[in-house]
Amino acid sequence: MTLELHRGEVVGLIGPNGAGKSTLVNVLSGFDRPTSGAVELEGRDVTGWSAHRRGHHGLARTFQHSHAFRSLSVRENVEVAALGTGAGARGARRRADELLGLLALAPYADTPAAALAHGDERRLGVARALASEPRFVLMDEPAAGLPEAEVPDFAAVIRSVRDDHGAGVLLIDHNMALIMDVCDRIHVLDQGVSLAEGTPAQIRANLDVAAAYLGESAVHTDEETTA
Amino acid sequence: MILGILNVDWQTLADALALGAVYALMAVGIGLVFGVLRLVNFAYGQLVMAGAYALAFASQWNWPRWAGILLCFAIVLALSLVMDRLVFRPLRTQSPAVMLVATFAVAFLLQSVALLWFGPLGKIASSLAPLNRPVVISGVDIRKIAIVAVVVAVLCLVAVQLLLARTTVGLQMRAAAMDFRTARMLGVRANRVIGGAVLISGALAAVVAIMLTVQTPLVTPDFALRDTIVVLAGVVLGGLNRLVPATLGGFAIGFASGLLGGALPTTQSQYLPSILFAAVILVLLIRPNGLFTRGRESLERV
Amino acid sequence: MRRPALLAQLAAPCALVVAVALLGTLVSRSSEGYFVDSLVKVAIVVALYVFIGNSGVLSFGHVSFVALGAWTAGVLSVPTAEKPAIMPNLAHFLRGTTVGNVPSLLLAALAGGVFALVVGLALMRLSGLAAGIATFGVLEITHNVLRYYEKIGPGLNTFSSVPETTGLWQASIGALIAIGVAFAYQRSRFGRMLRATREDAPAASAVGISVYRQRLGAFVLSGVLAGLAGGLYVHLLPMNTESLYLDLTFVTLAMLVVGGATSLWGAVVGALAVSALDSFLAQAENGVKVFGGTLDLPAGTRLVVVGVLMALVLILRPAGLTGGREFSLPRWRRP
Amino acid sequence: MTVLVVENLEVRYGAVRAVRGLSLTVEPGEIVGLIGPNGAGKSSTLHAIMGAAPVAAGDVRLAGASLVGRKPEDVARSGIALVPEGRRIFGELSVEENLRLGLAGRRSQAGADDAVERAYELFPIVRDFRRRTAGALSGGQQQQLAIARALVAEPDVLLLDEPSLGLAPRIVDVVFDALAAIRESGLAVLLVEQRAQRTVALADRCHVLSNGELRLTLDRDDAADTEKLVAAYFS
Repeated sequence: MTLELHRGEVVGLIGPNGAGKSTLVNVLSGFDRPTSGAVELEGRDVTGWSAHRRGHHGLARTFQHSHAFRSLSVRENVEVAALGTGAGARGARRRADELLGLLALAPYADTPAAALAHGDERRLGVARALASEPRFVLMDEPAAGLPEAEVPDFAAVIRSVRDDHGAGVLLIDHNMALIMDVCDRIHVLDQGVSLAEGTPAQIRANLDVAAAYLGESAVHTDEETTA
Repeated sequence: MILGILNVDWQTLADALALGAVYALMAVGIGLVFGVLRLVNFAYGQLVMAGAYALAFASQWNWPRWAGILLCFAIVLALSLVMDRLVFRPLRTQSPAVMLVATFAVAFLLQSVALLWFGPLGKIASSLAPLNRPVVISGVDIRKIAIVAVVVAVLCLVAVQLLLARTTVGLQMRAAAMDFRTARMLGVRANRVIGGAVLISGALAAVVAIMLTVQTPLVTPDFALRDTIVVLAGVVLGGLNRLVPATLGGFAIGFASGLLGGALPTTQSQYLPSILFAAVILVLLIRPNGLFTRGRESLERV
Repeated sequence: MRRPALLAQLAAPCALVVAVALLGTLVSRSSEGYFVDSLVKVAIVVALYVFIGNSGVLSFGHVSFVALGAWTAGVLSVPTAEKPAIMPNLAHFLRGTTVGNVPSLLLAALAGGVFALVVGLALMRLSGLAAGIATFGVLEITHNVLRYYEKIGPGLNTFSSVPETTGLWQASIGALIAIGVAFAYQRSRFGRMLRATREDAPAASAVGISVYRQRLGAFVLSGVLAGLAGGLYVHLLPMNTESLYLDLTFVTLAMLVVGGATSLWGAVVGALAVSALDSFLAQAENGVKVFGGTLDLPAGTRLVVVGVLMALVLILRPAGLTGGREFSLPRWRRP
Repeated sequence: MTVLVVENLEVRYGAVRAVRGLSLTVEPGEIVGLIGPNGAGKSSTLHAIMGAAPVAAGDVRLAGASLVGRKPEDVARSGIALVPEGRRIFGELSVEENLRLGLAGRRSQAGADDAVERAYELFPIVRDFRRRTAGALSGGQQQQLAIARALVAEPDVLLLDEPSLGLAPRIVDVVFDALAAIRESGLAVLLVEQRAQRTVALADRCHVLSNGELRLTLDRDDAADTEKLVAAYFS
């Protein structure tokens, strides 16, 4: 599977459960090692790098489940992320306040992250990923469990990451409305294989994609996988 | 050849084998409970200590040998069940670190209780002392207990193995050690499986108490404390996730410490704990998941 | 966080220490020892807290650093004339060297820190049970070497003739230094990054934090404080290797857990609360008058009570008496 | 004669409401499908029925008796068997041992041998490989073993969590044919799937779940209506 992500674009990654999307994010961010193949970051081979070293070099990620630093305050959650990539104490504070504003989290700045409602917590994950001023952000189901009504605002945030920060975003989500809305390009993954690639309009029209989701057999290889 | 270098005689070798065998039993006792509860029982040595006191009191009261052994089993099994009920059960949902600290506390508690009730001076468990005498086998003196310990340990290991392999509750214990959640959803009763593991583990502690009191008849509140620490190191060294590696780890560290203790001159053998634990740390650095386990765990889990 | 609230977080534990010290001046000479001892325990438990509390990683090995600190300060401050009597096999360069009270404490802290660095460089790669057993191994090795290696100390003998300079003054200053350092550390960028790894290690490394480096930093700092505390301890009373081994490990861990391992306030409260109980029981073991009657407990009651207390707290209130939170005045608490 | 009733079920993990006010029923001899994208609350529903997920409100009843608050092992022993997601085979045990573990869910051990025999008949491959280590089986074989393991408990209700996940179409056929046969024997089946079309075609009715809520219910005739299915997923 080959995938390129450039700065200033949002690339969507969709596919049914078990398609290998989260594995891909883990490999890209350094939490898993690829069996074969390589990961490059701005021309440098980073396949052997640890997760925190990639974080230092402009690659940030969010997690599928909540990985908030629960007993730290919401502001500290973001500050720490800025500190982790070398910001000074004052700069980290400023950056945190900025991001809390952008993601509508300012009212909860001093509350422990554990007390956040689910939707706020998803946004905190994004704020934390952005704190390091990354050049690339991998978002693993950031909208999972987000109330429907909040999705448009969330889409605006992702666009602002692309447009205002110039970052490249890899977006995995099951919310098709969100994917179709914000992505410049979409990859469809099924059983670890890239099934299709194209603009949202092309993907919407692509029968293979529908088949992957709906379970028609024609598109599958006959090889049996022992997952 | 190696024996020649270390200048080991047959007596030392037999004693080392015996110590390894006893430690292997302790390792199984610790490993079984870890399997189903993910709990490292630091207080395992205090179960052995309680059993040893039972034997000491039985000798003091001039009970027949069998009655003393029976009392030892009764006390250790009862204490195991109480420990499970009062400590393990309320802690089941806590993190491994909390559980480890809690059993650390229980270990100290029981030791202090023994100190309070029985005093620091210790009692003598003498009823099995004749086993300490040597027999001569093809010209070599070997203590009877060394032979008895190895034979009993092998029998116990075989019995545990049969129980795990051939009985329904054994099968359920093995399944629970691999994936407790799924086992429960299949209808495997948690309390029964845990109770089974705790009881077997307790029975092994009683056996260990009997073996150790023969070699060290003086029973004090810190009886078996040092052994437990060494066995714990051995168990982690072998690989705590599975019973066989854990047992091998227990045997290996017992055998090694028996061998080194017997082979080194006194001026050096006093540093035996340092040598042993330095080796343990070294191995853990190279193989954090254990010496006798296959493969490596993945990186950090997401 | 607002400044007054922050100040209260530092002031409260300090005030507690000062109050204990002042109370200590009021009691009889014989009871004063208990107060001094409890203040030294505060220093040890705060040292433990710096690592365990902030990193969430268990260590059974910290008493090693206390022990090395005690040995360093002890060996260096026994008067030259008395060294041959209690330490006949002492290495040559130690035989002729004697330093004063304060330098001995500083060197104790240094020794603790260097030892922690050497140990930590290797062990901070481990986590979970492997880390627990490995730190235990460090304790075993330290205890074993100090016990038999007579070139660096009294070996099996008791450390007598160390000037008993740790009184209420020195102990409370030591405790306050430990608290101040711990507070500064936990507010620093490093402390906050380490706490992030405690909450969620994968997420912390995803934002660029090196879990290994942050843990190592805290380990060394806590080694420095533990070494200092060991120095204070050896200047308090004659001691041997057995007083710096399993019992002390157990009691100090109990203090941290009972108070609440994840906060400085919890560490201080736990150390003082358990000390108070422990001292009372120690008195009672010798017979003490309470409410007109005489309470005379059998020897050994202390550890039983502390053990029960620790087990109860772990089962009923795993976050400790303080809930693992920093001190906050009621009106500053958010609704 | 409704066997399984789920009524206004609400499942919460901390602040997350995984299932919101879900109601459904399953009758004997019926397959009810539960489909929807990842994170829709399908697995949470099954786990709540099994007593392995926190039920915040609502009720789950088996033949009239409420199951809420019961331990998973007690739910299993009262007549509900689960084929968990990812099969959850005990890889180090033999195939036969895996099957014997399923017997723990029986109300009585009498007739256990017959139940094992019937499971072998339904999935001959499980019998052929019964001496092998379960971990050495292919994904499809493991799936058959997982279903057989659930069936030897002779439950009234069979819950399946994405049995087709990661399987080749050929094997999915085997699994789905087996489900049809199981329905014939009078069991009540609740089938969670992500592959919608086949599920709709097999099930007596199919509920589409999204964001923890029941969105619409499809019947077998909707299987051919790809547009309706696509709409259910992509809107």
